[in-house]
Amino acid sequence: MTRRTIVRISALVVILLLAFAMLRIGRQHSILLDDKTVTVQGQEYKALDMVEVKVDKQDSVELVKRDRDVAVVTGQSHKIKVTYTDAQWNEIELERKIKIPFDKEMIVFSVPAFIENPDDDTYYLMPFETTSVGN
Amino acid sequence: MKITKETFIKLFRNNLVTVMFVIICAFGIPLSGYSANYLIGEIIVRISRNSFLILSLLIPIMAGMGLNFGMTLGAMAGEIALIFVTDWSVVGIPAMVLACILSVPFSIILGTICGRILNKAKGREMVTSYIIGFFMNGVYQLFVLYAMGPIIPIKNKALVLPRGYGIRNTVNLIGIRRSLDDLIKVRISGVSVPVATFLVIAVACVFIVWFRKTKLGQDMRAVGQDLEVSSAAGIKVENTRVVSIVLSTVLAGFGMVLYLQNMGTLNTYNSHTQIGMFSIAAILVGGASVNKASIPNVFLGVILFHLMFIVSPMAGKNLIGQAQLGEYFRVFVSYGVITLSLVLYEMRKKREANDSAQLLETEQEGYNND
Amino acid sequence: MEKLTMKERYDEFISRFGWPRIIIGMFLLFLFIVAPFVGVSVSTSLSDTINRFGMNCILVLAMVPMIHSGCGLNFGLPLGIIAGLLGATLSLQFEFVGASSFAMAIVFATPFALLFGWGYGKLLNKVKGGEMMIATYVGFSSVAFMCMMWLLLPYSNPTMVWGFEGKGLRTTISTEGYYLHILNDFLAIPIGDHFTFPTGMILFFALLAFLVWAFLHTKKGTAMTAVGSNPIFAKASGINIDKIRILSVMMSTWLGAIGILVYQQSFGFIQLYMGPFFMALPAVSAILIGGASVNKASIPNVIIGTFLFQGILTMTPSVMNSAIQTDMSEVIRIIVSNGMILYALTRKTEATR
Amino acid sequence: MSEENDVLLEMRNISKDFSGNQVLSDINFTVREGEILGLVGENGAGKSTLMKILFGMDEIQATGGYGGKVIIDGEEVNFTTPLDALDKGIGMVHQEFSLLPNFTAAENILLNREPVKKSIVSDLFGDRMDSIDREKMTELADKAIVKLDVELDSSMKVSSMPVGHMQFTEIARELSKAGKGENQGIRLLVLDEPTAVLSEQEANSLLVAMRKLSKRGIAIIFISHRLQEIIDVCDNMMVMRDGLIIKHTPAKGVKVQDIAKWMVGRSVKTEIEHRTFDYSGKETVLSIENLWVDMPGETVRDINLDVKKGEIIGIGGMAGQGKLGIPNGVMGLYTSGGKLTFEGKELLLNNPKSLLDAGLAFVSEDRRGVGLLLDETLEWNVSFSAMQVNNKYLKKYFKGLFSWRDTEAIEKATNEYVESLQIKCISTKQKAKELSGGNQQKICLAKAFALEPKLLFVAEPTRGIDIGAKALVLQALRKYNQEAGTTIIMVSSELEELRLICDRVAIITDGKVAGILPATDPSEDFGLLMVGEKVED
Repeated sequence: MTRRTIVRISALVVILLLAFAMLRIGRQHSILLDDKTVTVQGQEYKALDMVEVKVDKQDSVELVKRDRDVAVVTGQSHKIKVTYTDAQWNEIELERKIKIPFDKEMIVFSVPAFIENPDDDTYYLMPFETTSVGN
Repeated sequence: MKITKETFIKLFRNNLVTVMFVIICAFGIPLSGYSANYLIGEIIVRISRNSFLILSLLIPIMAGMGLNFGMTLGAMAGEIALIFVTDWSVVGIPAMVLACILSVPFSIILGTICGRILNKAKGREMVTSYIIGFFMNGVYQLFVLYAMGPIIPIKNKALVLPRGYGIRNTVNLIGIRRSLDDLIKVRISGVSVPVATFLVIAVACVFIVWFRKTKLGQDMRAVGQDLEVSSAAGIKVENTRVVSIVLSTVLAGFGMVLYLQNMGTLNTYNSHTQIGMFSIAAILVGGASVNKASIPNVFLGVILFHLMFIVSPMAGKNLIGQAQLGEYFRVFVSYGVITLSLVLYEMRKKREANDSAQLLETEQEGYNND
Repeated sequence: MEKLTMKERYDEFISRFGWPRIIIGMFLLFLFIVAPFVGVSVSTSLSDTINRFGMNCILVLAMVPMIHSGCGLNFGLPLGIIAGLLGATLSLQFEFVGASSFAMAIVFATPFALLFGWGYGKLLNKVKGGEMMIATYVGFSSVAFMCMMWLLLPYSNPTMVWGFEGKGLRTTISTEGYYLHILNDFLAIPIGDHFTFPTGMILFFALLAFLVWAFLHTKKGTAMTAVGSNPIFAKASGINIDKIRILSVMMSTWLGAIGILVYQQSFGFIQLYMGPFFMALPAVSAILIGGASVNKASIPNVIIGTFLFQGILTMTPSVMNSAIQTDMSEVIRIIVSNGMILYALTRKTEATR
Repeated sequence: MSEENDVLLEMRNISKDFSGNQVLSDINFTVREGEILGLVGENGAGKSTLMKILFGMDEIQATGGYGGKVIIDGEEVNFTTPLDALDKGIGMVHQEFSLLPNFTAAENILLNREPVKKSIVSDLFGDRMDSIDREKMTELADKAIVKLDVELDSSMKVSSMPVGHMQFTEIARELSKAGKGENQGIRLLVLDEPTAVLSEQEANSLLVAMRKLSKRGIAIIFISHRLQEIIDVCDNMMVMRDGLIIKHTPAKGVKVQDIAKWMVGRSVKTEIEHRTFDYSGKETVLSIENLWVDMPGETVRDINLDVKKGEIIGIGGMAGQGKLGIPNGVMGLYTSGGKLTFEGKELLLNNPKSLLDAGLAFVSEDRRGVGLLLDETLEWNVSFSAMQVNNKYLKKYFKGLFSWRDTEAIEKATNEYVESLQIKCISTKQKAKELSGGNQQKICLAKAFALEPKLLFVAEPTRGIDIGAKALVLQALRKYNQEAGTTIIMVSSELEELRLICDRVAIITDGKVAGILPATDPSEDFGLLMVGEKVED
């Protein structure tokens, strides 16, 4: 194994890594922001009457009951900020980082589920099934 | 006195095409009635769009293989790469980088094939590479129109033809549209300059300048001058020629990616067909010939050729009230230019052959006098 | 002649035909065999094939003189076609109808063809060695130039010009009522209900083919062949190479002009503007498939080549479609025709031109 | 240079034959360090073959190797490529330049041996991506030039150099080549006619340079036709003839006349005997005045020559002196100028047709290139010229409106020639390229005879054909001359052949007529003319 072969192989590896990195950071995903009553792991989360969701630097979207909107983002990890008013009329602001799995082109972000347990994305990030389209 | 006249005539003769174009533009610009700002803006766009592609022609010329009509192969490689990238819904600069990386293997394969074939057709490289362009276009269609879908999976339905396989006639590159051009954008008196793109082009120029200084570059220049002498000196002639074509193809691949990011849409089955012709016409207009070309030729060429291209429809309209005429005119000129420069090149070769005879004749006169 | 062994015979056969030709022949044969099984009527396709053969063979014949004189493959065929188009449009302009319109088209086309051919030949003499590339671009630029002319020339026959403007020729003009099928229907023999033999067209080709063949047996024709075979030898034998080459180019151009007229009368339309643009490549590859090389060609090459090439073109779409429900004919056409040209260009044995 | 210098190269009983005919036999000689050995001999005397053996050219192996030993520094070597020879420090400068016009002297000297700076990418894409070290390159080139000690600007483009400098560049390139291991650099240099293309003073400065090289202990084998140079510069000299070393002597005190004697007078064995031609009352049929011909490698300058009716006149001379240019120029194959008068009428030059119509014909030395239609049948080859020039073998229709190729007549005529010239072929429909060299030559003759010329040029009729065929061809010419009374101008490098069948022989040197002698004159006189000496009488 000469120096040359080493250099060549490593160069190849670097390029492949670069390509893969590009693939990851350049990949486009669409997050479906969902304000519907959902049942996750046997537990039901009621939809909110009115909620404001902001993804990264994009301008925030307002969702009413059974409303759905889409945020198109590139890359995997994103900041989501949800603003809503609870029963006691005090405004609550939740902000979390979410990580979209690489292979998912579309993913559903359920606001109600998120509000209940914002620190476990297995609740509020769910794969997008065509059946749930159109309410 | 006589000498200066001679040299002047030679100069004129050797730059006939360029001079012609300056004249055409000189007439065309006022006729078109475009504002200087508009024209400058357009030209800047054209330079950023085309010059990289044209740069890819320099290396084969250096290696004495003439105008590489086979650069279309590179264009195809670039397009295939972009199709994949779009299918994977990658966007922005990353998409472009990825496309470039992806295009390389295709370019290398196609380039090697092309080079190998050209080695079998020494002395008529140009017409052969030109036919290779057509031939590979067939292979490309086979690949994109039939293999993509059944054999190579394409997820993105927006790309695939309604019938369920094969790529649509136009692919929307909205994801990467102008992503490089707009990366660093400077507006100078209402003219926006895509600095980033120009930087990339500059890098390409630097590469070519540096490449000329390498051993390989030297070998290519040697091979370009005389196959016999070079191989006698132990230079791997055939290999060198293949490498030159491969390099040109790879560059053309990158060039195509750059070109299409500016265009924003890919005409799957047409984008590459014209590219070769326009690029070659441009470099010839810039004062290059079949056996010598330089970086200035490239840029002068882009400017003059595309000036003509922009103004002629409008000029035609204002001249005879038919824009269509201008359209045809520029097509005619593009082909005419190539024809003319090929003819001039062949004739120059002949002239040089005759010089020695004249020498002898004068010498003989010498004998007769004494 | 001493006896050849089986092996030698075989080798000789291969070398005479060349692999590509054999493969293509086999492929066509295969298509004809499978045709019935996939529900394609053989008689119809045969009829089509013969028809297309008749339409194209003169354009292919137009390759022969220039190949013989060593000017290489006539990529400049569009020049001849343009002469033909001028003839056609003029004949229509002057409202000749029926047979006379065809005859007049030829009459009008001839002077243009000869003139263009002469100039073209002169040019090619200036660029010996680089003929093919330059021929290609001469063809292209002339087509582009004529595009402008079609717009500007003062044609007035309403069947030809754009309705609304009243000037500038249409992109396609119907030969309906002028010389549509003038040759096809002449002595046409209907065999069965799907097969008609276009006697007139084939006879016309036969006539021209005979003339070319005859010419090649005259003193001048012999000289032409020699020029192609070894120009220096010819020069040493006192042949004026340039003259002969010009003559050959003029012949090729004229044949091209006639060829397109025959094509139109069968096809039914005059295609102007970019129409003639890519007409050279099919003709070139046809003659190469027929067994010609860059500097050798014969009438049989023309006939075999045109038949094989057009056969493939007619059969592949129909058979492919019914067999695998996809039409790959276009792609196959591109690959076969250009592949054939590449093969010819890269063969060691050929003269370097 | 002194005797105690030790022996660098020894060649012992070298012999070589090409498929039967012996071209070299028992060659023995030695070259000492710093010795300049002159090597002279007519074309085909065996010089070049000997050198090819020394350099292990592959055509030697291809034709069954050689006999004897090549010994360097006392040990036998057997080179298979010139590179092996180079490793032992043996280099050669060939007669024709191999230089790249658009490269500078330095670039040419170090072609494909350029010094390079390591570059990062070279690990990735291989050594060829190293960038060239221009300074080093110039330095190395200059070093070689200094060794040669001549005025040569290493930064000058070859295309703008005088010929002399090109020659220096060639030599400098050899000198710059470094042998392997202990023997650094070139130790033995073979110069093949280096002065042939040089002007007087250029040649002199080269000779000076050669002496300087020998002082540095570099041995030189100097092949030249300029005998005075040999005498001036060489320590010893060797004369070769018919593949033998006729003479090996110290060059000091040798006279040019002697060398000429040794060189020429090769033995030719055929049963043709010389004839005596009666010139009395024979008028001049063709007179050539101030003819110049631009034939590459065979340039003709200011030729004046009168040819008598019915004679066979020979044109001889060393290769590259211009003898071949004469027929090629006259017959219009190469650009030429001057005055040509045939049977009292002046003829157009550069117009083969007019010359052929006038009744001249030419059998070219370049059989395959000019003489034949290789891809056509023998019938075509024989009949074509006659058909085109004097309308033979044609059927006329409609009062000669159409002239049709008469295949029967052609076949008949061809068969006749096949008979009379004893051409070996399967059938007259055979392609010309399938015939052997000798038979191809006969076809060329048949072609010319079919023209029924009044005057016939024949160039190198026996080149590259075996002895038997040679005799037949020569006899055919003599016979044709006697029967048809055709004047024949025969150009050949084989002096003895000319002396045998010609009546007079003109010797061409440096593109001019050096002299015309009766064929019966002793070979030495011709030899002197060939090497550009005046015959004193």
